[in-house]
Amino acid sequence: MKTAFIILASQKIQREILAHEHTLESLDRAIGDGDHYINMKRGAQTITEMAADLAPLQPDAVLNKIGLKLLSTIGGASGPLLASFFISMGKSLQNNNASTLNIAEAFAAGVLAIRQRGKADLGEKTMLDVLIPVSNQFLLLTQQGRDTSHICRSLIATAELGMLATKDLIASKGRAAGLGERAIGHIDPGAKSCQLIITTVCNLILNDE
Amino acid sequence: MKTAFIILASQKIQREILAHEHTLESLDRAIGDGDHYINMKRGAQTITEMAADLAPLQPDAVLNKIGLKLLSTIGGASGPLLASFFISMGKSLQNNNASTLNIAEAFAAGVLAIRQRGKADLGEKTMLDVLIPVSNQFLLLTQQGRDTSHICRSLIATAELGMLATKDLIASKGRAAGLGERAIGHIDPGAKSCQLIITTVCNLILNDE
Amino acid sequence: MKKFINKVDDILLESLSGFSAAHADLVSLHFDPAFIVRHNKASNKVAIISGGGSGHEPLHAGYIGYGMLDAACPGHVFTSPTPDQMLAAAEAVHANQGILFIVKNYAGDVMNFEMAAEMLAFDNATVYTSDDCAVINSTYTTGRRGVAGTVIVEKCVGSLAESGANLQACKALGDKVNQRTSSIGVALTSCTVPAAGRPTFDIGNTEIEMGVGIHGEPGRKREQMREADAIMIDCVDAILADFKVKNLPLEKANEALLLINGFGATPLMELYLIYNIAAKLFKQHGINIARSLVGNYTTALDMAGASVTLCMLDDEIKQHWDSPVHTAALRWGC
Amino acid sequence: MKKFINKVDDILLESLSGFSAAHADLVSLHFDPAFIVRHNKASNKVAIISGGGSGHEPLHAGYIGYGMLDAACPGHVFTSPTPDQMLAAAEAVHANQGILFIVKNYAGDVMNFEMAAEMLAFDNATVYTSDDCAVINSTYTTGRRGVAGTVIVEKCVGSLAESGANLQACKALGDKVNQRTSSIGVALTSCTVPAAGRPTFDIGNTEIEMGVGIHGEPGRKREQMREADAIMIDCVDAILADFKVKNLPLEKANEALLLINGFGATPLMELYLIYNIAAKLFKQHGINIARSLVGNYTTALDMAGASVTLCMLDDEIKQHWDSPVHTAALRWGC
Ligand SMILES: Nc1ncnc2c1ncn2[C@@H]1O[C@H](COP(=O)(O)OP(=O)(O)O)[C@@H](O)[C@H]1O
Ligand SMILES: Nc1ncnc2c1ncn2[C@@H]1O[C@H](COP(=O)(O)OP(=O)(O)O)[C@@H](O)[C@H]1O
Ligand SMILES: [Mg+2]
Ligand SMILES: [Mg+2]
Ligand SMILES: [Mg+2]
Ligand SMILES: [Mg+2]
Repeated sequence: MKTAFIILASQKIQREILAHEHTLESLDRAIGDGDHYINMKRGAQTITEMAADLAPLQPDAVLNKIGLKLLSTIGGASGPLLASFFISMGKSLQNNNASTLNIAEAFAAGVLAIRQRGKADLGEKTMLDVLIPVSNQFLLLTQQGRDTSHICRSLIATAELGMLATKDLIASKGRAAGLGERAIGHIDPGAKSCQLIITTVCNLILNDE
Repeated sequence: MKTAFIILASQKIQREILAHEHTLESLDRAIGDGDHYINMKRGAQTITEMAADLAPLQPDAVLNKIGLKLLSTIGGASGPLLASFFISMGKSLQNNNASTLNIAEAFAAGVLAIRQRGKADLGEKTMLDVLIPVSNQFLLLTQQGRDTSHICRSLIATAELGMLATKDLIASKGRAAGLGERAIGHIDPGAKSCQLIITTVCNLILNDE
Repeated sequence: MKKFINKVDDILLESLSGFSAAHADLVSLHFDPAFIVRHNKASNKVAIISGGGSGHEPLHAGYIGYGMLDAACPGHVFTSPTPDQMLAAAEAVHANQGILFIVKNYAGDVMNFEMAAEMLAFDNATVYTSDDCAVINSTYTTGRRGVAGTVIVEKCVGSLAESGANLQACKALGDKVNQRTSSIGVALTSCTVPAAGRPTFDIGNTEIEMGVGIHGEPGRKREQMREADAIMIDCVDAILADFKVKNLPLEKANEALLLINGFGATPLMELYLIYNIAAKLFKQHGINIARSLVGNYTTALDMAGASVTLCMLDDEIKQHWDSPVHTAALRWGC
Repeated sequence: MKKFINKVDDILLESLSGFSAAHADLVSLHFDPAFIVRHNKASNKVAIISGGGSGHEPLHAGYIGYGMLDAACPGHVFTSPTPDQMLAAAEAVHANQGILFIVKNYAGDVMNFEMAAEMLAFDNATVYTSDDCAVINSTYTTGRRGVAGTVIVEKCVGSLAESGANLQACKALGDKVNQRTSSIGVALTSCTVPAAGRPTFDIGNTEIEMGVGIHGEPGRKREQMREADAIMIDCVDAILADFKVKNLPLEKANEALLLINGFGATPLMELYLIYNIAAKLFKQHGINIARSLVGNYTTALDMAGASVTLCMLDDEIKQHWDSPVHTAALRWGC
């Protein structure tokens, strides 16, 4: 993973988020407070604006910087969670050469940070319903030595499944936790945006090849 | 004019006002504050509820009592104006036998009281645009010795003309005075309700004959 | 129409009952006729009575208490109270120094208070408030409407009365404050009179009513919605033009009170935003905002919108604005 | 969406600028990161800091001042502030006795304040408010939402801090007040987040959302509009049921504070009307309303609707509720 790739990915992610304004906004309106799109847009924009500052840095420092910046920019529930993800991922990449396995482990470290910060787990109708299966699958396929394009295609599918699975869940974390049965039938906005991000990054790698 | 007639007329008037809810309300919504129907309805209802108390009294006392009651019931601009009308009309009928001429003169006294209380005159887009021409015509026809049914038919027509004439006026009194040109095209609500009342009373006399 | 009500006919008395129960330490409510009076009135002062149609809460009952009103007479929604209410209130609060009525300048209020004043056994005088400059001075108007500036008149006159001043002095101060005060309102939506059950006026999704009255009366004109800066420029210009007409001197040193008043459905966040704009604009015209009030002080039921009121201060007005007041809706210094 | 705004992105800072200009005697505003602090802070007291998403005005900045908060950190509309704001505010107001954060119990607020607390160099503690009983206690919830009861917590804790009590005592009182307070809200219309530009939820002309959150989150259920009496019976019942769950004793002598809070677009007239109903209903259940507050204290932008909050008083809470307070939105005794 190169810094240039991270910067490019952040631009693609921003485009993707902007393109999904209606979806993200509607989902959070349905079972939250309607600001998830705005929060994600604000976060994405700040990161792309940092491109020049990030360019000279090593990937681990870039991720750390992105995390800290998101922490002071997004706010809400997604802010500290995504920030923790990037900060922990950066830390995990500090003293290694960022092999695919290193990246899979760093991703897992990021997801663990989210679990700890949010005191949440699989099945609670949050972004973790995308992130945990993706992280597990990522580690597994890497350990199995699968090639990058296989991994990417698989993670795209896993993210999609996880995202869709939130639809039938009752929420036990986050703003939708108050809704009980009324949350059923709605995809979790954070799960949707994480799926978008993962898909974007994977597609970027796939097209790169 | 008999007390029984006044009581009967008040019931007919109440029915007529209730039947014109939409008209009266819309007119005051357009160039006022929307409460004229409610005010008139409240006034009419209080009077019909007084029937038993009024029945034993002489007409002049009845009119005075109606005026005082309206004063403490209607409020707004129409309250003190209509109250002054009835009180003055009652006073004018005190020491006479309530001939048609006495009644016409009493009506004129009532209208004068409205002019004084409201500091208004013909052409200011108020109830006076109905009341002044009706009063003048009433006096004239009575002095000419016209028969009751002629007078009634004529007053109905005069009231209608006066009411319609308010449509093209700019208001210089009452709530619509602030509107300038924007008041043009709307009939004055107070003029409309006075026309309704006069028409109702005249029709009652005509049908009685 | 969705409102927290039981029967339309009971709104007023139920709401007043709630008001007097919530502020039982300050006021008590009388029925038949309806009026609200202050506890602990002084035994020797001019009694200040106001009143008017309901639907403008906290005006007027919310301003009963030490340093402001002695009584308020609430009419039906948007309908002037009747003279018997004023007479009963006067009877209850007179304290041997006469009665001063503070009346918003509407035909209905003027006539009903006038009739009460004519029937009243006590010395009395009336201050008519007419701060609304929406209605451009013209041949076809009996007078300007009294709107949010009424709060400033009631505060200052109440303070002066509390200090023991006589009826003439109280009336004079009221007239002076009114003269030095101009307001203009903007509606984003209509209000809905409960008994009518539907909006008083229709207004499009991109329209505003500039110069609207506090009963939803039409104003200067129907305009297209614009950004807050542009709307405030028009409001500030209207007020400054009115000050010219009134011949009020505008000098560098001039201090003013700026009241941004919400009509009922506009959130505080937006009121502070327009306060910020209006204060800056007045400053550009050499007017220093020395005192401020931002909130729902003279409402029009559930109308979205706001009014801008500027009162040119002098030492006397400033002193009476700053003096202690203890009412349901305004309280400071005690 | 018709609102008094310029650009959607500038709303927050323009509104805060207006707030701090209108209350320049009380507070000052800092940018980058944004926080608002009180003037004239004591040099030796626990500093009380609150904050949260904007759109609930006057919460929280309106409660900065003597006897209440020392600072507030405003987030974007309905979005928790970020830890750097809390750190900067703490730096500005700490007065050698530690920092107490008062945080409404939402995932976002909790996590952001938690991260700030972890990074903070000073002694600190946090009171989480969770008075909303709309979300029926169940296995599938992390916690209840903090709503209008937060105002009562801030008032009492602020008073205790002013008296010189230490951090633990302040936290304990905050937790106690929160524990003894229950709220439930009803929406008649949705709010509109400015950046979203359209209503957060759709609601029919004859529908209400019972148990709505102060961000327009869905509540217990969508119901048909009913008369105010019937709605209040459900609200009062929900609160009493919650008190049972919380094991709060309900005895004849019990005194309570009743707060009827408007969500932003509901007129005072209606708020007093439902105050009247709620107070009577509680009385029927043996609860005496000894203190009252009626008005817009914790809003949800331009949502029409209201919440009912009951706080069971004891001598300590009553004393700290009654003590002098001088903020933009609550003021008495000074
Ligand atoms: N405790 C938690 N753990 C993991 N994810 C969470 C948690 N709480 C909320 N989320 C995620 O955050 C998303 C909401 O983010 P956002 O709308 O930006 O913040 P907020 O809920 O504060 O308005 C939810 O859809 C959910 O995926
Ligand atoms: N000064 C006046 N002289 C005569 N009639 C008046 C005057 N002012 C108002 N009116 C009449 O009163 C009517 C309005 O009555 P109403 O709606 O009941 O009271 P308000 O204007 O106080 O709401 C107007 O349509 C007009 O006919
Ligand atoms: Mg959200
Ligand atoms: Mg009217
Ligand atoms: Mg009226
Ligand atoms: Mg949010």
